[in-house]
Amino acid sequence: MPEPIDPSLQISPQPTLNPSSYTVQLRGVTKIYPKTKFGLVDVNLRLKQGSFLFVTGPSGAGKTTLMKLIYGAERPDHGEVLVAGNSVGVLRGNRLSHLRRQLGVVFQDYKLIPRWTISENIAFVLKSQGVPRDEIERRLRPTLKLVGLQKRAECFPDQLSGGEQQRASIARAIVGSPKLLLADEPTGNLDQENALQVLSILTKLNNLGITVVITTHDMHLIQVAQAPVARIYNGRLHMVNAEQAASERV
Amino acid sequence: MPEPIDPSLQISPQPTLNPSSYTVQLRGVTKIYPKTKFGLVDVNLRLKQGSFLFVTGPSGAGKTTLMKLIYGAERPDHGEVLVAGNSVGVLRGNRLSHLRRQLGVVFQDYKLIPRWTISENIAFVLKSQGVPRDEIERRLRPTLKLVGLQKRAECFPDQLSGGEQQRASIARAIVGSPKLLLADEPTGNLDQENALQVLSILTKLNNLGITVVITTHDMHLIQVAQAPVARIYNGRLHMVNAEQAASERV
Amino acid sequence: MLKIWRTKLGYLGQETWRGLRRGGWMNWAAISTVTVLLFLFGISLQTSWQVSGLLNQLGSQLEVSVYLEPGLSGQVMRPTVLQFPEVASVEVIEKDEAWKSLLQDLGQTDIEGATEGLGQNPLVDELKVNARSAAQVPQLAQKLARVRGVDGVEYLDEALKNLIEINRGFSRLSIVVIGLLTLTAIAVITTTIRLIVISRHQEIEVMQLVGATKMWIYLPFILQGVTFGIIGAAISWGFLSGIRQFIYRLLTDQPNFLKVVSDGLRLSNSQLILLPLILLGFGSLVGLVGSLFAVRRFALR
Amino acid sequence: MLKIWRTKLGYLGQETWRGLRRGGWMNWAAISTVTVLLFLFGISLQTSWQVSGLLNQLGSQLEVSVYLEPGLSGQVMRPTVLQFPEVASVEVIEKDEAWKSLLQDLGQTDIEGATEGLGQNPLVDELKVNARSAAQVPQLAQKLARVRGVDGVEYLDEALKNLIEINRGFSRLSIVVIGLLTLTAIAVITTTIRLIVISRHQEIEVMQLVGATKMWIYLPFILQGVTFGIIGAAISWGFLSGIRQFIYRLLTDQPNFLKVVSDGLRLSNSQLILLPLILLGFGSLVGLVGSLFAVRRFALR
Ligand SMILES: Nc1ncnc2c1ncn2[C@@H]1O[C@H](COP(=O)(O)OP(=O)(O)OP(=O)(O)O)[C@@H](O)[C@H]1O
Ligand SMILES: Nc1ncnc2c1ncn2[C@@H]1O[C@H](COP(=O)(O)OP(=O)(O)OP(=O)(O)O)[C@@H](O)[C@H]1O
Ligand SMILES: [Mg+2]
Ligand SMILES: [Mg+2]
Repeated sequence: MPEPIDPSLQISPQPTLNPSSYTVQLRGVTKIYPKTKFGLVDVNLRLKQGSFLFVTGPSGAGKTTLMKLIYGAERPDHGEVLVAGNSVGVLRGNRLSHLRRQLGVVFQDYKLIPRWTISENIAFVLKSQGVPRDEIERRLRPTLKLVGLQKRAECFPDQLSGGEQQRASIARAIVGSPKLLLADEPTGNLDQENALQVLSILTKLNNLGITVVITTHDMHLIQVAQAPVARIYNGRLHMVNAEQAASERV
Repeated sequence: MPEPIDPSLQISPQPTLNPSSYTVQLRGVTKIYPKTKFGLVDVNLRLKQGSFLFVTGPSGAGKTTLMKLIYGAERPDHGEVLVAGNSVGVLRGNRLSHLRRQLGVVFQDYKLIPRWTISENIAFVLKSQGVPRDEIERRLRPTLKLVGLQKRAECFPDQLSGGEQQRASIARAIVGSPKLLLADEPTGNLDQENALQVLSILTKLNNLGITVVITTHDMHLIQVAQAPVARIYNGRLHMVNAEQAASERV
Repeated sequence: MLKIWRTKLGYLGQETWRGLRRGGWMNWAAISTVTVLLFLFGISLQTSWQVSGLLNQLGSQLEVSVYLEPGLSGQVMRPTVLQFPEVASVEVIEKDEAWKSLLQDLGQTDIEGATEGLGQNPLVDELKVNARSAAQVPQLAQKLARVRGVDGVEYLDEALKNLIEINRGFSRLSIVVIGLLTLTAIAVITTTIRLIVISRHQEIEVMQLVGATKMWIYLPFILQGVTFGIIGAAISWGFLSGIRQFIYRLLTDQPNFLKVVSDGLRLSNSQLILLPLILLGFGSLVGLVGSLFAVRRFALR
Repeated sequence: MLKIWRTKLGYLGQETWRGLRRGGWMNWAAISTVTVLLFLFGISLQTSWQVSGLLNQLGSQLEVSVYLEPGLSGQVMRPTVLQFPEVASVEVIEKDEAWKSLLQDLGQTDIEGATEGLGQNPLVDELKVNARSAAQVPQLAQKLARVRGVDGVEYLDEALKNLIEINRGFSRLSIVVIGLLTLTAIAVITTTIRLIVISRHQEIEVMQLVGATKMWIYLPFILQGVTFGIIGAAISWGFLSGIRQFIYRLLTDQPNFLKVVSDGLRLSNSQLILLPLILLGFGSLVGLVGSLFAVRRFALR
């Protein structure tokens, strides 16, 4: 296991003194899906507030599973997942909902609601937090503009191209100003120009202190970003530095 | 508009003497979506049986629209789309169904049926053509193996990773031995190794005489394949040669 | 060719079965609504049968009293009256008998004395005539009144007419109600199948895109609709039989006053066979029409 | 804080309305089933009211015939009988009157001659006593029989007892039927709302993933269920009123034979007000319980 590259990022099995100083912390997490016997094995990961991490690895390695564990859509078989000091695996009901409101997630399959327009899809995140209507209006436009969808606000998801849907999903993830942003393959359906645009948005958010985790297959993106890279292979997490990752065939 | 690169491939506005010798032929096709006023404008394209074409262009350019026009999910506002000599825009009902059975399509959003297992999803294409059960069994295994999903046959789509779903969609497109294969962004969620694997499958099918059209944002793939490239920009189709495409930021 | 057909039929059966199996809750929505509606229909049909049965039963108990002219013998007139086709039976009440029982009712035992006091037996011979059916009583009475030797005719005119009126009104009402119920049943099954179709629109779209014909896609839905109808018919028939048995038992516990009613409520053997068949036919028809409506909009595009 | 609450309530109303508006066909499935079930419930309730009304009406027409001992005057006994609390009214039929009409019935005109022939008027004075309600008639008859000076008491014993029995049986049956219907109604609305929930499971999953609370997600569904109940109640009340009017009209066209029946079927004013309120309450309760059941499984996870 390589040494941690960034002071804000550590991978270690031993417990820490002040766990809540980390935004995300996985301690010996194992999650194996019963049906396929695949998943993650003994993953340890610590992300300080404001860190930026790429996660890469071949198809079916377990990247999405890692994301799901962090936003609480799957629960670990063993070990503990802490987000902002809360053990996600045991949170339920309203407390889980409240935690999720501090997260922004770009899902690999977008998960836009087909019967809602793009602006309704994005506004819903704010609505469910009880943000007043005028405040929602104020935040919606700039976010749509950021991802280049200002002209698609009133379209339904099936009236958008694949890449536009992906950008809508990114807009939804960032509109609530989350403390932690999880982006699962956010540029898979984007051309390079749009992909770099998205990367620069995420970098800007990171500079504002938001913790960002991105999974990607796009080596070019990793090369450009020069950020720390974790590689999942056969369910195990390894750290690689950015250059090494880019030169490998991940 | 650049000159045609390959003898099997031509872009020309003038009518031909023997239209049915082309697998796909678009003549002055315009398709503008009323809601967004985007789409395709005056597209001309001819593909001989056995040709191989990459289609590229920025997000929202109209690549998927081109595919939809060819497999008859959208009808052109003007012009004519001919597939194997049939005007797709006017086919309806059973005649359209019969034409579609000769096509294999990898949809950008996979379009797997959530309540069916992967093998049911793939076998359905054969079932709906009345292929006997034992013949279906015989064809299913090798196809799953080809895309590396032999162990996921009995899983439901939501039990697969994004890339695995994409490969399942590819398997469904090729299992019926189509005459024409349309693959819309078939490697967006695949790592480079899997992407190249898919490319080699499609190339092999092409060598068997199957006409293949692939849309992609992956420059690396285009570089490797050395096949003709069409670029859609602002709803118009332009031909570029492979090297030029790869060096551009498409 | 045969093999392909067998494969296709197999597919259809399998798909219908799979649709039912995976439908889960949806099936129960459909089946329960069809059951409710067939149950109502069955009750309505059965009640209409029972009411006409009851009316006939009551009607056959209604008799026409025929008073003969003084001096004429009931026994002599009896064959004449029996010749009318509407007549089921005739009972002769001779004036001496009638007089005796009248006097007895009045507490008088000295019959000869009383008769002498009045000069003679003031009564006449009477025929009690039963008609074959309630509806024929009024005409029969008119005919009998015109017979020579008949002095007067009496029957429960008003009551009978009203019963017949009510029966006619009920028949009309039940036709209206059954018509409305049929429409409702079709609407409900259409809605249910359409719900299922809509909830699978994704699947259907994909099927069309990979080249399945409309027939191939929609036939399982239609078969599913028919299956709903058949299951609904079976369940509602079960309910109906159960309730009928329950009412019979309730009535047979009652003293013989209700014998007439109880007999009137009993269904004939042919009705007992007809009821499930009608329910089955109606159920599958409703299922068929409902599911055809449900898929029509999609299938005809 | 107030602003947030207003926003939240606005959201709920908006979502419920949006759910109804976008639900399209699904709404009609739910509303039509609720309507059918409330309609049945209403018919059952109304019929039970009407049957008791009818029985009271019929019962109050049933009279007890009290035959006095020979020589006792009906007019003298009348006040004694009127003292019984069960008695509504008393009619005196004097023996001379009765004898006259009897002889007239027999076609005899020479009344003095006939009386002399029998030695004396063979009849006694009679009181026709009406009870306040049908159920009280049997006891009343027993009490009257024990009064001094009363020779005998007669009433339609059998018939009345049976009517009361039937009424009791009907009450029990209607409780069972209404219970079953309630369960069915809840099951149907649960199914419908669950269908809607299932058809939106994708949306719901996404909502949960972006941090919406269960309350936030499921309250619109519950409000939707209640709305279904209310709309169903309104429609079924309309149907019931219409059918009631139709039957009244049918009966008032009939000759006065059916006056009793028609009066019995009429609902009292308080019942006319109660009916829509009960339907509304029952409808929204069914909607509430049904939708709670429908979301429980999902919401409690
Ligand atoms: N719900 C599930 N049930 C069973 N197996 C699952 C489930 N979800 C994922 N898997 C399996 O777990 C493995 C890891 O899946 P995961 O989605 O984490 O992969 P990934 O790294 O995101 O891949 P990709 O790059 O293709 O999206 C895969 O082999 C997948 O088949
Ligand atoms: N059904 C529709 N109604 C209205 N507009 C549509 C519809 N489908 C697509 N569009 C618009 O047409 C344009 C072309 O869409 P298309 O899906 O063809 O793009 P694409 O080239 O496939 O993009 P991507 O690479 O992002 O998938 C987009 O701007 C999109 O918003
Ligand atoms: Mg993934
Ligand atoms: Mg596309």
